[in-house]
Amino acid sequence: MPIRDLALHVVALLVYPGALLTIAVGAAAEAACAVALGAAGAREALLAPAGQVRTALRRPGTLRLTVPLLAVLAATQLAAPLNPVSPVARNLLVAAIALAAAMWLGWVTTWAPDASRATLLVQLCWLVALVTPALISESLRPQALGAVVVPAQLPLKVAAGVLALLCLPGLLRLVPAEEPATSRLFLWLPLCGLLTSVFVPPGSEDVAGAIRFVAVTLGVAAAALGLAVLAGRVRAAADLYPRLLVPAAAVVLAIGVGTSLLT
Amino acid sequence: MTEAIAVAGAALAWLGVTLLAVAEGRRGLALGLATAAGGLATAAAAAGQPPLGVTALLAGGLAAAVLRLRSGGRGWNILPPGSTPRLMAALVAVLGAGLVASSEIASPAGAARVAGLVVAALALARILTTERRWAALGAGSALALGLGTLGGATGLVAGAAVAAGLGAIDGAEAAEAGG
Amino acid sequence: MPLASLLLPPVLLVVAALAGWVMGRAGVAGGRLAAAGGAWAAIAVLAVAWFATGRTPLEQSTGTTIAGAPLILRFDAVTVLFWLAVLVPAALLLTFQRRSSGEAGMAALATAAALGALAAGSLVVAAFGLATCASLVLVLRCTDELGALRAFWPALTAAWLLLAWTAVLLQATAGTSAYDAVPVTALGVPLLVLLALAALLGSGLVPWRSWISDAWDGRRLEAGTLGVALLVPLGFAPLVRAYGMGGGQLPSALAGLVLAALGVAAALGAAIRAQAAASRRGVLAEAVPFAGGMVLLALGVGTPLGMVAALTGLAGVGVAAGLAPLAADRRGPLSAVAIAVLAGVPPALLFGAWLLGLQAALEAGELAGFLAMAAAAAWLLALAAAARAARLPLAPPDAEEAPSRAGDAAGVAVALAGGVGLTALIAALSIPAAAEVMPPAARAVQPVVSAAAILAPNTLAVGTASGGWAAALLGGPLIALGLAGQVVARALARRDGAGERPVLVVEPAGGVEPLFEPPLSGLPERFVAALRSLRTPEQYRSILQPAMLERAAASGRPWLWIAATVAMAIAVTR
Amino acid sequence: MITARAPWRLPVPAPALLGLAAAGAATLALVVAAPLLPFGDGLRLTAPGRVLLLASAVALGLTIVLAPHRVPRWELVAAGLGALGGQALLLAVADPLAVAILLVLVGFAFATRPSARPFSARARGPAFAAVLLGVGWTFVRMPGPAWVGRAGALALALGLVAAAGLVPYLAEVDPDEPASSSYVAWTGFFGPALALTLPGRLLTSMSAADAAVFGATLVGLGLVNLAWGTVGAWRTATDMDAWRYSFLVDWGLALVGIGLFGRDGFAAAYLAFVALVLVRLPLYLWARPALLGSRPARLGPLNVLLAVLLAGAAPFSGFPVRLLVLNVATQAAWPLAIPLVAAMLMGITYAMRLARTLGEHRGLAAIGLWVVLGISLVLGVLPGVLRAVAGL
Repeated sequence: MPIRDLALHVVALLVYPGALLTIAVGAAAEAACAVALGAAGAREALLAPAGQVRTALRRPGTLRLTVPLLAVLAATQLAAPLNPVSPVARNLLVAAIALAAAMWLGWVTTWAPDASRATLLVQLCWLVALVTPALISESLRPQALGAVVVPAQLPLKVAAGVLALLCLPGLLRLVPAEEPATSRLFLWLPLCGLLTSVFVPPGSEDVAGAIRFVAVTLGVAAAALGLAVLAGRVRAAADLYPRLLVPAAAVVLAIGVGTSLLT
Repeated sequence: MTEAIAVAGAALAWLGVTLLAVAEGRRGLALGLATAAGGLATAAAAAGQPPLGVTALLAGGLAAAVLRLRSGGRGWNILPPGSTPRLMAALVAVLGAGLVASSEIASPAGAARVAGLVVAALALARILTTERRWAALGAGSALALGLGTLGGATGLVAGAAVAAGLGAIDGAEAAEAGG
Repeated sequence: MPLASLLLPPVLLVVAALAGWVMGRAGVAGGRLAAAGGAWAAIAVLAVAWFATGRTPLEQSTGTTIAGAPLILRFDAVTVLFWLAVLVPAALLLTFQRRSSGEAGMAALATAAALGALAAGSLVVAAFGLATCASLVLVLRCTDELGALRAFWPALTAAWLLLAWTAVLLQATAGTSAYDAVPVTALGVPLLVLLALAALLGSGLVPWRSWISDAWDGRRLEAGTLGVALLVPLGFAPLVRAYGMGGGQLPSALAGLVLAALGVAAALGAAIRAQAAASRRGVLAEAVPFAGGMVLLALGVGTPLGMVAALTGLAGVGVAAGLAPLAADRRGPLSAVAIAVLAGVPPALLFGAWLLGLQAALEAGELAGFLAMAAAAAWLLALAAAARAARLPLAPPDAEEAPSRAGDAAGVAVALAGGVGLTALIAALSIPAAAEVMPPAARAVQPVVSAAAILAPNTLAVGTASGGWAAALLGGPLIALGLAGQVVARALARRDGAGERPVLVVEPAGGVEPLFEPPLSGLPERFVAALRSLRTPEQYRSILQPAMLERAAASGRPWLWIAATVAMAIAVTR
Repeated sequence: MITARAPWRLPVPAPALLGLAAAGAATLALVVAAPLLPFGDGLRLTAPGRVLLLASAVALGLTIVLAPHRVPRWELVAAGLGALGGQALLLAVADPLAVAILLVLVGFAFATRPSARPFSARARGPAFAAVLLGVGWTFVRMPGPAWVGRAGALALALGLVAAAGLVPYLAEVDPDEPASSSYVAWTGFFGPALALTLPGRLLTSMSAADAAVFGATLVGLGLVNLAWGTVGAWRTATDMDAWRYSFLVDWGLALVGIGLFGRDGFAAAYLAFVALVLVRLPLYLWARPALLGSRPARLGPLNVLLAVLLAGAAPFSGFPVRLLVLNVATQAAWPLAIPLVAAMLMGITYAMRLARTLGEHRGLAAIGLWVVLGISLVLGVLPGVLRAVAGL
């Protein structure tokens, strides 16, 4: 039934796990971010996301519109329980490419060569973290990857998960701490949710499972924020980031090659 | 008997073309051409070539020789200073031809062939080395006669016709500018 | 009807070309209209001829010869797909680019030649067609600077020569170069290497800057970019047919992997050049090489899914070849969207095709999977380059800018429509075409290329073993939301009285430095320069002087003639 | 044919021209009517020979009427008829020795054409070729040691090369010399006639070993001329020399085709010679004004199309020749195709240069250029018809 399928996909885009959840998680994360990084008071912190949304609405250019649309598209690919998009139609690469495109388009107006170089480096490491387990499992379905508990593949899964987590601050431009771009608000859920989908075993297909998914995703966001705070406090970490990610990515690749030879 | 006539004809042809090669006057050239034609005709006849062809060859050679008297250097002027290399070439040519056709030099046909080869080789040497139009034309006629002797009736007639035809071309250097 | 269907589209274009030429002579400015009309009519006729006549393949041996070789034409799903991949961009460019009547006529003729070449039923006819089309494109490009042709002519000449040589080698070993008649074992690895080399040169798919990018160097884009749209698919065609000649596979799996690696290298090279481009034209110039590299990756994988992905990607190459020139020389939201589409942003056709290609590689095993990862990295780089393009100047200072608002709108529309209709495209064209070159084995009942393995059952989604993509169900609403958002944005902007504030119109303040300097940049130029500077070593100059040798032969007394003759005589008589 | 500006030139006497024209026309008539005559056996035009003769006549007509000239057309008609008669004889005479002898006549007669170079120097090439052919023919038929036969076969091959003035028997070409007087006429007009008919007649009388030497020599010299012509046309300083070298390239391909003895090889040579006479020679004549500086060189669309033609690309006459040569070379020994492909590729290095010298023509000359282009297109697309006519 194409019409029914269409309706379900529209719901996925607009409501869950699409626009509504994306904005909700993004607003929460941005508020936390404002507190943790901006050292703002609770009131300003709570109003910060609203300000960003207001800006987005006041100056909606074609590209500004594209960023949330791509983010929402990426969100529909998450292994969120009760996701109306059929599990067989979800795809890690769709999410990854949509997110990468959203990041670049979101930062077009504030393009700076150094920041862009760092972003590119982080994105490449992030890609290694997401795709290497997929290579071994020969699957791009997030929920299938998340469900992998084969002992031989666990080292790779853990290493790739850690690398993906380390990449998040760079992808969200938390390190180095920048004036929050409007686009970032829309990236929190798909980025953190993708990590949850690929590296955390999926929960049950019910409301409890959905809540668990959102909770874990928020946890991942908190971890990313924590890493950003740490980088802000420890100068050495800030200096090493994101160059630190390159050897980590190399290690993940090496483990991937080893695993493929062994299995 | 025919062998002796053939060898004599070949010797006469060689003498004629040598004369042609060392002559810097129109008379010397014509004499050499006529002698070569006579020698070639003799050798060809001894080799049993058709009389018509032999006669044509002789006639063509003589006609070419007579026509060459129209223009060119004055007098005989045979063996002018600097002719030694041409004489040496004449000797080398006959030796070379003998080497190639050694197996059949004794036969009349072989002798005629040697004569043709020698005449052709020396005539070519003359064409390649001379700067004079009339000398080149005379050597060209000899070349045609020599090549003609290497074939049958067709070759003989063709050689004769071409030799006479070349004789008809004006050998005066003045025509260079005009033509 | 079959033969007519095979002949009518090129004939329409030839008629359009003649009309354009006559109009040009008469000083009437209707040639462009005629050429565009001819191209669109050819598309319509093709669609009707193929889909309304039962989609039955036709191999027509005309009984006549062309250039001394039997003229064999083939009209099957592969031909149709390739024709569409050529006709759609050609129609777009002929419609929206500025051309004189004469130029339009020649362009239509070149397009007809390309169709003829793609309908070739044998390698030798394909070589003739490629050479003919390249010749016509060269004439079209004669208005460019000769520098822009420096890479084009040698590459295309080498391509048709290698193709012709492959054909004669096939004739020597198998007695024919007809795709259908060549024995499966005839196409060995050496022949494949020649064929692949011809294909790569013909379609400009090399890791360094090729004639495709050079086509953007001229002051005008019209001739060069049309050439790209016509010749790149032409280069791919023999490679796709090679699968058919090999009974659905290449003579060696390793050869396939090498091809795939070359594809990744080409895509990576294009992305690297794009991120370092000095103008937006420089970025757009790399769109087709990048798309071509992705196609080659999928083609090299050699699985049915890979072939389907490659053939779908070829349609994407067509879209890129048509859209990129029309998106050049304009700023504004539409142009920005066009660049994003060309960089593979969902849900456009390029995105869907590349996604399918990466999935095919991933499903083909670990080695191909790592190639897929490299290709995905190149994709990310291309996205970065597209973002950087917003801040670049439109074109080099001496360029003749030719903005086309309607053109880029049409191009974007085609790309997005192709993306949303990806499933239909795959079902109607790619899968039948792949099945054509990957036939089932002798006694096999199941087809090698199965729609069930590529399209999700009862949905409008693509669904392979590794993952899916609901092109219509997610892409369609996404575009609708985007359009709705745009309308709202305009309304809000009007309410504020500010007019539309195009976010991407960032006037460049000087050049934007690249993310990184391309490694080995200028290597081919340096190599050519090194070759040019090769000289005979000093100590041998006295004995190796062809000119002196020639003077000795040609003038004065011919002692050299005699010496050469004597020397050769001694050589053969010893 | 076209004649270049020649300030040194005095008017050619009318009776001489009339005689030349009459002789040429009579010879032509004799050759054409030979089958009806009692001595018809001695004059036999082969099917390819007939086509080449017709092509030469067309080329002459085309160039006399449409090419840019600086001498009265009646003089060109006379010279053309004479040349056509000579070519007809060379094509028709069945006895190779008679051909060698006639070569002397044609060579010396041609040397009388107006020129700045001495008569004797211009007569050397044909005379040398005639001796090589005559001596070679004698040697291959002469009983004796094997080396004599091999030497004869070599001489015959060299004779063909010498007659056309190819490497190593290159002749001097004076840029200011009229084409109807220069050695280009031998390379582009008389040479093809000899090379097209003689090999067929010679091979019937050769032993296999001698034939192998004959073929190998032709292939070797073909490759040498191909390389010499390609590199020369690319690197030479003057456009005139570039044109001359481009003739060597066509000859190189033709010689390789003949030397490999395959049916396709002969067909390749046949097509190459027809194209040489009908396309390259006329184009050279059209280029003369620019080569002599009386007209500027330029690169318009038509010139680019002509560059494609001169590079041997499809859809023009060079393509089938290249395809056939590649085919026969691959069948004989595939590595032989490598230098051939390389040389064919390098054809583009000089094609544009040559095309530029064709400049821009108007009126009749422009029409002529289009006609030559059309002829080349027909030769390129439908060589099968031409092969069928020649029975190849």
